[in-house]
Amino acid sequence: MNLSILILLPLLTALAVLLARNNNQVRWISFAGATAQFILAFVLMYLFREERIAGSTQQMLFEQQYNWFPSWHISFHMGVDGISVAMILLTAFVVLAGVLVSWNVTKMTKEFYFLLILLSLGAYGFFISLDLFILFFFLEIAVIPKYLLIGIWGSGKKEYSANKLALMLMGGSALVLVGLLGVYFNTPARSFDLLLLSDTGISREAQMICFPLLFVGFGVFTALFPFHTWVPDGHSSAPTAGSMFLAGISMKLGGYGCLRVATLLMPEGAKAYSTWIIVLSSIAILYGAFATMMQKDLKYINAYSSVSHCGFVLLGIGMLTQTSMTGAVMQMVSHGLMTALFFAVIGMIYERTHTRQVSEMGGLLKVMPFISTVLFIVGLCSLGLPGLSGFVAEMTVFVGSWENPDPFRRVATIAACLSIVVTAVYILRAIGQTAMGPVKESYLHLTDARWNEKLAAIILIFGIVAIGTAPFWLSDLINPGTELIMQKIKMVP
Amino acid sequence: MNELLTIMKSEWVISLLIFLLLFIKLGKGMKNESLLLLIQVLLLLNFIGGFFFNTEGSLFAGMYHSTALIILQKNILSLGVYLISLLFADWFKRSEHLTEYFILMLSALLGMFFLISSGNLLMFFLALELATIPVAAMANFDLGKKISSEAAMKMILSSAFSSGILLFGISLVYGATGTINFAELPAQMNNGPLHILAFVFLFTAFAFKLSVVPFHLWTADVYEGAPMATTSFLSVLSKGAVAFIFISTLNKVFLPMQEIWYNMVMILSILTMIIGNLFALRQQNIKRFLAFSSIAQVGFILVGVSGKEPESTASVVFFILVYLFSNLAAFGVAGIISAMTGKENVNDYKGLYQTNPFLSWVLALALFSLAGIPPTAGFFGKLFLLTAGGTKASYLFITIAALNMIVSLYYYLRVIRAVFMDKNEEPVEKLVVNPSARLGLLICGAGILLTGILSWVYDYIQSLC
Amino acid sequence: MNGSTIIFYLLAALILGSGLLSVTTRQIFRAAIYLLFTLIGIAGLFFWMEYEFIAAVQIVVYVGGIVVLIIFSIFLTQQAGELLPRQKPTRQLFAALAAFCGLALTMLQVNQYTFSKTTLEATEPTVANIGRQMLDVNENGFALPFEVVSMLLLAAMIGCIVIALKSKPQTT
Amino acid sequence: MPNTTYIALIPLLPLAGFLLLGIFGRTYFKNTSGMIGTSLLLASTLLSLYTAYGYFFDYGKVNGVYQKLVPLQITWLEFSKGVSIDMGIILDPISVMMLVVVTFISLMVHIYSLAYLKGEERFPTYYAFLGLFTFSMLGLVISSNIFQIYIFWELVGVSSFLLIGYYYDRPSAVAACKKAFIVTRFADAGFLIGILILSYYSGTLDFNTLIQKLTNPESLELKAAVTASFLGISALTWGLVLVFIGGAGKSAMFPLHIWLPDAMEGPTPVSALIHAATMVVAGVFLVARLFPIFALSAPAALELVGYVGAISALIAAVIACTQTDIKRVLAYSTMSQIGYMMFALGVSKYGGEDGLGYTASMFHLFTHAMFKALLFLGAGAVIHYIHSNEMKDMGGLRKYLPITHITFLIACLAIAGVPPFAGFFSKEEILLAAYHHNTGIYYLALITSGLTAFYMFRLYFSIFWNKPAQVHGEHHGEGGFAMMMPLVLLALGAAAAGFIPFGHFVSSDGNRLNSAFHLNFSIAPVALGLAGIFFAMWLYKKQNDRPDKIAASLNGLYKAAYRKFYIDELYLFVTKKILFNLVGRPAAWFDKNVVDGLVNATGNTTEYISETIKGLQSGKVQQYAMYFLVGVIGLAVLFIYIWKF
Amino acid sequence: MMEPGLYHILFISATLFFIGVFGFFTRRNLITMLMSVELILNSVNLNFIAFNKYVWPNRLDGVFFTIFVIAIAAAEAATAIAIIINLYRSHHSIDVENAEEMKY
Repeated sequence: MNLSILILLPLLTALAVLLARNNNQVRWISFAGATAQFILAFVLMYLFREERIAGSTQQMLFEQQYNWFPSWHISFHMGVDGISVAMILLTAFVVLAGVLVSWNVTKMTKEFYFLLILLSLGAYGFFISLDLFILFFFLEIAVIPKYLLIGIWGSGKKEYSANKLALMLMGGSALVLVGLLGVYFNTPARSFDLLLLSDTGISREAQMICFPLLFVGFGVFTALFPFHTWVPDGHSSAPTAGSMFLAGISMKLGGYGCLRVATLLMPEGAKAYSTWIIVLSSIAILYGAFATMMQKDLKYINAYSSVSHCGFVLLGIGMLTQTSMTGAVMQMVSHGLMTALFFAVIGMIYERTHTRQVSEMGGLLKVMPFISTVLFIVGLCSLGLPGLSGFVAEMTVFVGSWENPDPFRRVATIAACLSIVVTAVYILRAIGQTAMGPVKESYLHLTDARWNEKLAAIILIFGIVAIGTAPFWLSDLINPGTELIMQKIKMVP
Repeated sequence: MNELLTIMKSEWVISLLIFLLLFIKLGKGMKNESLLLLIQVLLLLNFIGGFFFNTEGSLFAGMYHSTALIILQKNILSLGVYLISLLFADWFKRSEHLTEYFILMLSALLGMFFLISSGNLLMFFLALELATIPVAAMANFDLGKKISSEAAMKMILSSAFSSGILLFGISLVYGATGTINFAELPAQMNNGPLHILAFVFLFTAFAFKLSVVPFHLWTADVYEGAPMATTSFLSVLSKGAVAFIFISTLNKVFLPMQEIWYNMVMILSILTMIIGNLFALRQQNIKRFLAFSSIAQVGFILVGVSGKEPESTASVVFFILVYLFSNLAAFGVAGIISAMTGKENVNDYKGLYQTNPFLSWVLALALFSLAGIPPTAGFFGKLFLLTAGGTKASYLFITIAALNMIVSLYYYLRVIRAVFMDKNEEPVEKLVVNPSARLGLLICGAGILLTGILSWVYDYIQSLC
Repeated sequence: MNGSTIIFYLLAALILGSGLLSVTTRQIFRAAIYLLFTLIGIAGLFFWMEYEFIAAVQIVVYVGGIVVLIIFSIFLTQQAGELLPRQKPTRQLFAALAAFCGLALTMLQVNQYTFSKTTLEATEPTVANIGRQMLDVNENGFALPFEVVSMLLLAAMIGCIVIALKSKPQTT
Repeated sequence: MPNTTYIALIPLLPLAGFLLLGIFGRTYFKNTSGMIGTSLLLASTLLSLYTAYGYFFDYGKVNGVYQKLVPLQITWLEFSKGVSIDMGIILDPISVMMLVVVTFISLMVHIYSLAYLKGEERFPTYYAFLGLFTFSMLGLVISSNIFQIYIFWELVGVSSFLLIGYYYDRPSAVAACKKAFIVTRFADAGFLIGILILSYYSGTLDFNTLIQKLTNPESLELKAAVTASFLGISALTWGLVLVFIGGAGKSAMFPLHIWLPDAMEGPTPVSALIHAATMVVAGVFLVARLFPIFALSAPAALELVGYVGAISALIAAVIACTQTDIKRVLAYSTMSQIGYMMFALGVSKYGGEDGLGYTASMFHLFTHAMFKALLFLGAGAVIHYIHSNEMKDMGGLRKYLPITHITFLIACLAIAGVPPFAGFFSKEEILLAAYHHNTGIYYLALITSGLTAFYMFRLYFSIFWNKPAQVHGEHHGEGGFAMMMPLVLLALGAAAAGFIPFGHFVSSDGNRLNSAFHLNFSIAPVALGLAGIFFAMWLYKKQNDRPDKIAASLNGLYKAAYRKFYIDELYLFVTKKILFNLVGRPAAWFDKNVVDGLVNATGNTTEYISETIKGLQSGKVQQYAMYFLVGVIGLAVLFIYIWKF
Repeated sequence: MMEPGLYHILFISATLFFIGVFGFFTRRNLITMLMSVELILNSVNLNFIAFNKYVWPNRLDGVFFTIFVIAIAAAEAATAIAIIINLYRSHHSIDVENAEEMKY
């Protein structure tokens, strides 16, 4: 399969959106584009599996390389392994749902969809690039759409949040940039090519410097404590689809980067700094969970819980066992779907009740059974109910983390395990106060979800349940990728 | 004699244009509109012609030399002048001294051509003056406005002072080495104290023209007071030309003093980025804002300068090209708004998007490019500068540079926010953009979008270095 | 101590003394006159160094041109017989300090450096030599700078005309 | 072994019901959903009976020992080599027994609910949830993998949550379902860590392998698990204790029992199914599942199980004596009875006669399911009639609810251990086991057994006697066939189940265990039980002020018991005061003010500096030149004198 | 006193240079500032001639430099004066302290 289609398709969609004549056209074009991308993602997965079953053992499949800035040894190098395929699938899900959920955005519709699709373009590009330069290119491409989405279509203190988000993410990518340059100049190859770099290796001294730069840099995207403060504000101010993309896709860029770039290229660094990663991510998990408990705004609840959940991603990476890394990737996918759904639901509720304060709602189950049911599902997924994706991912991380007998890691794992209790507390509080309880008089006339919202929710729920009930397809997809990283780590003395 | 014509072709063309304009002026028969159109066409022809019939070589015993890279640099500058003639059409049309303005501008351009072709210190000095004094006059072309004269005064006095410093430095170099030829100098230079002193004098003159902190203080005032066209000429072309000669001088003439200038560049680069950013943070006037932002940009250029050849030259030239598009687009939009409404404050831009989406998008693109956001060319430009700097630099230096990008993003976003997000009861009214200005903005926009992505632009530049 | 030396020191005293006065006096005409003296002193020094042509140029251009220009502009801009405003003492102090530091630094470095005269054959600074080289395009020729300067003067002239001669006084 | 994959259908049929009714119920099966759910479950029940028959009488026994059969196992998620979650079915005596119990009780509840919840708006949802619960519970009991059990464990928890919160618009129900979920969740975290420990040392998650590895004294895994220690306790013990915490949470053992009484907010049939007969015994089942490891490798952990069970049994019984809400009384009684089962396991040994406790525990589980479900359903009938849970609103109902009255009485006799009802047999075995192995527990159990009889008959008399009969409006009788049939069937079970020779089928090691009947031994508990009954009769048969007087004389104790020994308050204190105020609030504050504050401070500092240095740009060209010169001198000095090359 | 030579002239020129600089820093009248600039440029001329005479008589670089510097000085002075006059027109003052409308 030609991977450039993955980039070209959103690009064309975006252009088509620009050329569209009215809002309806914009919507349908975006929807068509997102659907095509969705199908494409599945096709990609199918072809990928076929290749693997056919016995292809290459690290990356469907590799393609075009020269781009040959003087810097930059090439447009694309390729996917299971991890990327998983992330691409995630992106496709979230994008499609996001497009559907935004169906009745009336303010500057064209621009809105254009930016959404641009964002997805960034994500797709990021996940398929095998050249660090391009990776970085796509990483940054997504920052401004986020800024504008929040700033223009957001709510609350949107300018502040948008600024904070853009600046912190830029800060992260600035560190990434320095790290990348460090990598670039510390290999004999003078190359940005991921595969080449991972083959040639980087000197230990350079790893000691570049690993933290890259990890923290990418970590900012994944809400690494204490660089997570853009998350609550950014997510809560963003429009629905914006939050979905932010939490569902954008935060995953960081996790993917931590794994694919930082850890794969610099196993020694990863090993040396794993203690720090674990400390920070455990703090994020627990602290995020406790902070969530005190939130009163639904979006803040989900945003802080994202901090906590993304902590699992980093924890999984930091534990440096294959299972934990697989778990980290699964957690990325799972959290992406789940949090996107959560934000979608919050958006639906907000659109109807015009409040996001938990205390002001009640009994929504009565007036909007569909939306409330989705809220239940996503809440249960968030607290790790078996059969939904969250459980699978978290358990994989736990089991993986436990594989390392070091007492310190044990303690961290136990701390992480305990967070599931706190998660239950805040999720149930949120659900209990919104969906359950006596219904408010003024809500009685409210309506349930429309077709587009239902479709969006169903798509995401499908993803969540598919992972939750049949996780093996996902883990089979991911495992070879993490295995390779593990091999690198194991070679470190 | 034929050689004299071909090698110095671009200078000849510009001189011809100057004289042509002089004749037109003396003839006194044309309306501003048609005259402007004529000038635009001529400048376009000049730009296009710049790509043909080029000969490399050196003349006047090495006093003048031309290489493919220099020709490219000249073409970039020609393009800049052409764009300026397009973008500020509104202002030009109302100007009483259109011809004179262009004569001065072309003289300055001629000075820049000589500057980047110069092969000895005398030529360098003269060309520098030729590229400066007319610009000072150009700064005063808003004749009725006090700040315009103030700006011109600040510029001419400061540059006279800096010329004095430069000349003193040149005299010391001359005294110490006995030559003023670039070709002979490297053999004579060393790290002796007097050489360092002389070099510092010379270096600061460059720094002054490039507005490197702490030699930058004239910049903002002059930018603010001068007419928009002059400001953009100053900020893009003057800076570009000086940067071109700066990097080639450092790498050719002062090669023996490499460690010294490397560290000097590094220190000043950090200072420039930080100070430029800090000042840009709190500017309200869009020109002043762009002035400080361009100071910060110079800090980045210096990062590229500090690198190893040929990457450093290539990245700097590429960045100047990108910067030309971006900054001209920004100034172009600001110029259109200023010419039509007289509004120059960032706050006046609030709600611009509702009334003028085209201008807003171009402005946004330009600012993103300046901030180094993909997929604009500015991203590539900045990245290549940093990478070029990385060939030599320490992590700390690059990290500081990268972190400064955040601060700069902050203030660029401030404008973006005003344009796209802030509500305004009385936004700038819907403007009818002059077609030529529109063309100019479109060219800039296309340049911003394409220069980076089409990698052959950079590769072409790199191949010349 | 011979006559040449005495003349040198006299010239030096003239140059520096009137130079200093020219930047310190509070009467602007006097400042211009002191400047004139300095310039003449420098011309004298050129004579002393046997660079007659340069001395002549100095006198023609500077004394005949620039100083006259300056005096004219003083006429144009100066209100009747006012003393020049005094600069703030702190500024004066810092300026003096900075200038002195610069001077000290420069002299220190210059004096530490041994300028050794070249052994190559000398080219006499005669008018003939200068004139020939000025228009020569080959080795040691300065035709190109000459052209550049002429362009510069042209541009400056045009600029001056536009700015100085023709403007509607608007005080906004 | 014959092909037994059809067993998978047993849990899958209810699941199908859940999906069908959950997704389409509201639109398509508004009225028929009850029948759909019931018939699916009926199929399930028949299948499990068939399975039980097949297992116990056909292929289950090899050489006189009941085998652990795994007819189906698929890898669901592989973590690493050997460590994988397998979805499978394990057939052994307890799982088969549980299959029968769960499907049977669930079927009864399904039928009962047809009438009980008739006309409810969320009728389809209710049946969907019931289906989900049954699926989860069945999945739990047939789990072949410790992680699988955890998965279904959680699912059971959530279906319990959903069912308790069925009346979602009642704040008390919402609070109750949250409480139930969170408390059990807390315990589950322990379970999870326990699983992690066990799986790490054994290198597997599969029950059979796990048990094999951790009970074989020769195996390296066991040695590693025993030698590794934390706080002086071996890793294995830790693991098992943590697993037991999970079990204790679900089984409402002290001190994790606080959710159970509140869970009575759910519809009464649900209480019967989940909080009496099936789910709450999951903890017992879990311990039984891992019993070989407990008994053979970590007796200390088993001892803990015993004490926790005994204490829970006693405390619950005491509290039950004071409660006035009939469902709460039943809830505490449930807790007390589960305590019995727990300590029965705790006092048991592995294999042979010493394994009596194990058998007794399972036996009691079995009988308890019958009579407790019956009690709840009976209580449901009463509530259905009275529309109140409070004892004071009841009295003299025996005339109006004759069938309910009789069946309730049977159940009360059964639970009080009056021969020849089912409870008698199982309880005797438990007491016997305790007597042999731990006399302390035995005496606790004995007291509890007396108390049990007392509070059950207090309940019985308060409902059916006490006050003179009152007519409660124009009433609909006892609720019809759908409600009465389960009562009768269960009453039959409660009366007769004791005669099943349970030891023949279920024992700790699969061998046949002949339970001898010791008449002498039975005298004490039966006497105590009868004493309790008569005391209750004396106090409550007629309306009088004796109970109040006694309550007053026992003021402190009574009040403490009435307030459930303030355990709820303690929890409230821990969660609200400590977790929320001392952890959550500071964390949120810290985030907002310190972490975020730092971010903002960076911005503000930058702006501040920017404001401070604006004087550099003074607008005075002379000053600019001065800075210029200073820059020149500075650079020159720096590079000539300081930074030399 | 010593025989006057290169270093003497260099001293004179350097001193003159910094006198000019001092004047540039302290004079408030724009025309006097311009005069200071002339001093600076002249001092440089002295340098060039002195170097040409005492160190590098082989070529006339210094001489030519001086000539061109004089020319430039003229152009610069002319432009500056034009600007100053213009400023005076709009401003009625050529005090540099009054020309600081743009700052910060």
